Amino acid sequence: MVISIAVHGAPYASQASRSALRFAECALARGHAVHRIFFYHEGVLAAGSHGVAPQDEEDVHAGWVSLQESHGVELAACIANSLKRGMLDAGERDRYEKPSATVHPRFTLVGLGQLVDAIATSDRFVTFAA
Amino acid sequence: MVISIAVHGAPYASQASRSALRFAECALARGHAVHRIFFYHEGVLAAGSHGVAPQDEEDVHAGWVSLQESHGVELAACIANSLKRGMLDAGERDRYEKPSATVHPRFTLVGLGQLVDAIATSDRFVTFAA
Amino acid sequence: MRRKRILFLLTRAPYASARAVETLESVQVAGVFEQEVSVLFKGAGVYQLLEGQEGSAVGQRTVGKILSALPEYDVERIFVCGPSMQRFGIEEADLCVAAQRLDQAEQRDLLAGQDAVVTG
Amino acid sequence: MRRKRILFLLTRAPYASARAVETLESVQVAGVFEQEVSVLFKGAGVYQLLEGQEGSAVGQRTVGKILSALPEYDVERIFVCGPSMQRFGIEEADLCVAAQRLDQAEQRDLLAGQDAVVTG
Amino acid sequence: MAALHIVNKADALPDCLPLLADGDALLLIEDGVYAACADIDANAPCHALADDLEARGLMNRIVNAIEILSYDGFVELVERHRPVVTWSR
Amino acid sequence: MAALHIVNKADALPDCLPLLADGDALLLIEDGVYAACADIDANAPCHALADDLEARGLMNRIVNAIEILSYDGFVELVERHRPVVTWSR
Repeated sequence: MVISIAVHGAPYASQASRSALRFAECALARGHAVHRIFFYHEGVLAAGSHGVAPQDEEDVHAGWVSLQESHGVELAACIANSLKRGMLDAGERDRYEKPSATVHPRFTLVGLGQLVDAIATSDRFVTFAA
Repeated sequence: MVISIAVHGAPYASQASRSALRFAECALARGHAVHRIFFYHEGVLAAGSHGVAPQDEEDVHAGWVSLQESHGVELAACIANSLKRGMLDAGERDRYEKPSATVHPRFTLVGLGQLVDAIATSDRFVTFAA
Repeated sequence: MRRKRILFLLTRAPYASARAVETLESVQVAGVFEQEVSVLFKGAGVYQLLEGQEGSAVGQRTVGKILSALPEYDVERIFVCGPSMQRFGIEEADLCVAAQRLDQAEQRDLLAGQDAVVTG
Repeated sequence: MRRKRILFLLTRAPYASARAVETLESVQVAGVFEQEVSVLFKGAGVYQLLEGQEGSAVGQRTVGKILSALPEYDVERIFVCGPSMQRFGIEEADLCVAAQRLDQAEQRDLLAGQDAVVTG
Repeated sequence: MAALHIVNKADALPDCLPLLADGDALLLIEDGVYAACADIDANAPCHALADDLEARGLMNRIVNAIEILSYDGFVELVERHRPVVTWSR
Repeated sequence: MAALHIVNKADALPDCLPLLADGDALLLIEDGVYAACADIDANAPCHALADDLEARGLMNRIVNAIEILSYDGFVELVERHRPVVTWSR
């Protein structure tokens, strides 16, 4: 079965990112294809590469990066929602002349068409709300 | 009268930052001393220098910077809450070997003692919650 | 792209956050991509439909204006929860766009036919 | 530093966000700085007091343990809203720390004597 | 001195109302202003922030004796009350 | 196919309950699990996520016939239902 997932809440502000990560790991373990994780609204903040997680708490950003590295799952952050929240990849850094990218390279910034595509392409679409 | 203000919500996720900015501007206009704006919880995200505000919406981050430049108001973000959310000044960038600072230089990262000090030093303490 | 039945379930009031505006942007895109789009305003989401909004008063875009433009994106199936309107004392005359009022049974039927639901 | 009467008003359940933990960190600091600290758990905030929490199940610190350590920071005035406990079906025996139960009139008196209130 | 109670979500009002004491004031801001559209059983003067009412299209939907304030009026309320208590959800 | 209703805030449950149809299932996660501590008048099987119950100290406070699930059980529910509807506030 092909599953896509939306994440609406930021780490620390909501459990959405961690709940979605656990769900995605488990869906993969059960043999499903996780087509795309779409980070939307505050959810895009999980893509940030500058955070320093407290030592006594789970690092959800690192969990996403690790999931991508081991399973090739697409981590797609809404580009419009990312830009206004300071989440920039190298291309947007150049376009807006900011000093650095802030998004981890395992995440990609995409348009809302990729949200619609994820829904159209998948058998199931599961939202983790803020 | 000496007033300090706490901001708990992030721009775009809540109105807290904009409401607090308007309140601070108006308090200054009425002749009060605004001692410190303390950015707490998701509120610290207002300090980020990488955001690109939509053209048809108010840029609250720019509003804070402008308030600081024109009135010298202290913009203090909780350092512990900032670090985990990827808000780093030059010192924290170096300490954690990140590629760049993400906090605008008009903001300072401070400990929670500065929240208590703001309360102890001010005649009024007003919280703008998420 | 395959054509799916997608329901956007809008349950939050506008302006306290950017959520309403950001969700409506995906409604527009789903319309452009020729999906079978429905929109249901429910709970505090019905406040998005109130006439007379003026987002500039809080530095934001006006949600009511974005809603009025949805037909340009081929989004025509706009529904509102009747019990929620009643709870908040909102009449049909108070709405800024024409939305079909659904009771609970009709909302159940609407949900049952969907391939996916996007929560706003 | 001047000594002020500061009330921390904790109204949110733990774990859905970091808010409870982050607020309790400022309660500790206020205690260390010898402020006259009171803490009131109210509404969904009373869930912070439930015994048997285990934050590691969701990758977080355990709020109940942070609460139990508050006396080490000279924070002794810990109150809980009686009507909120009743609403959520929580008895005194369910709490992980000793908190003095206040009715509405007692909470009014508590508020009236404060210099500042920090909302959690 | 009496307290100012700021409510920024209508759902937070029920927690706040029983704690209003003599001389206290109530101020609705942000999503708290939706509470101005229904009866509020408060033994304190009620105010609501104009910007937030206007954004939401509520200027003509207010019931009750609620005073509409600018930010200037907001600051004035803060001058006259202590502590300032914020109620949220 | 019937729907899966995910509730992540207890306050969102009243919006959801009237829309449960025959064959639908209800899953409480995150702050939604607090609803497992009171009667739920649902004409659908109710589930709650173990991690979220355990974190909050609720394992011994559940009333009713609520099935406690791991994430594995969560994925299985998603396999058997469409659409998946998330209710929040």
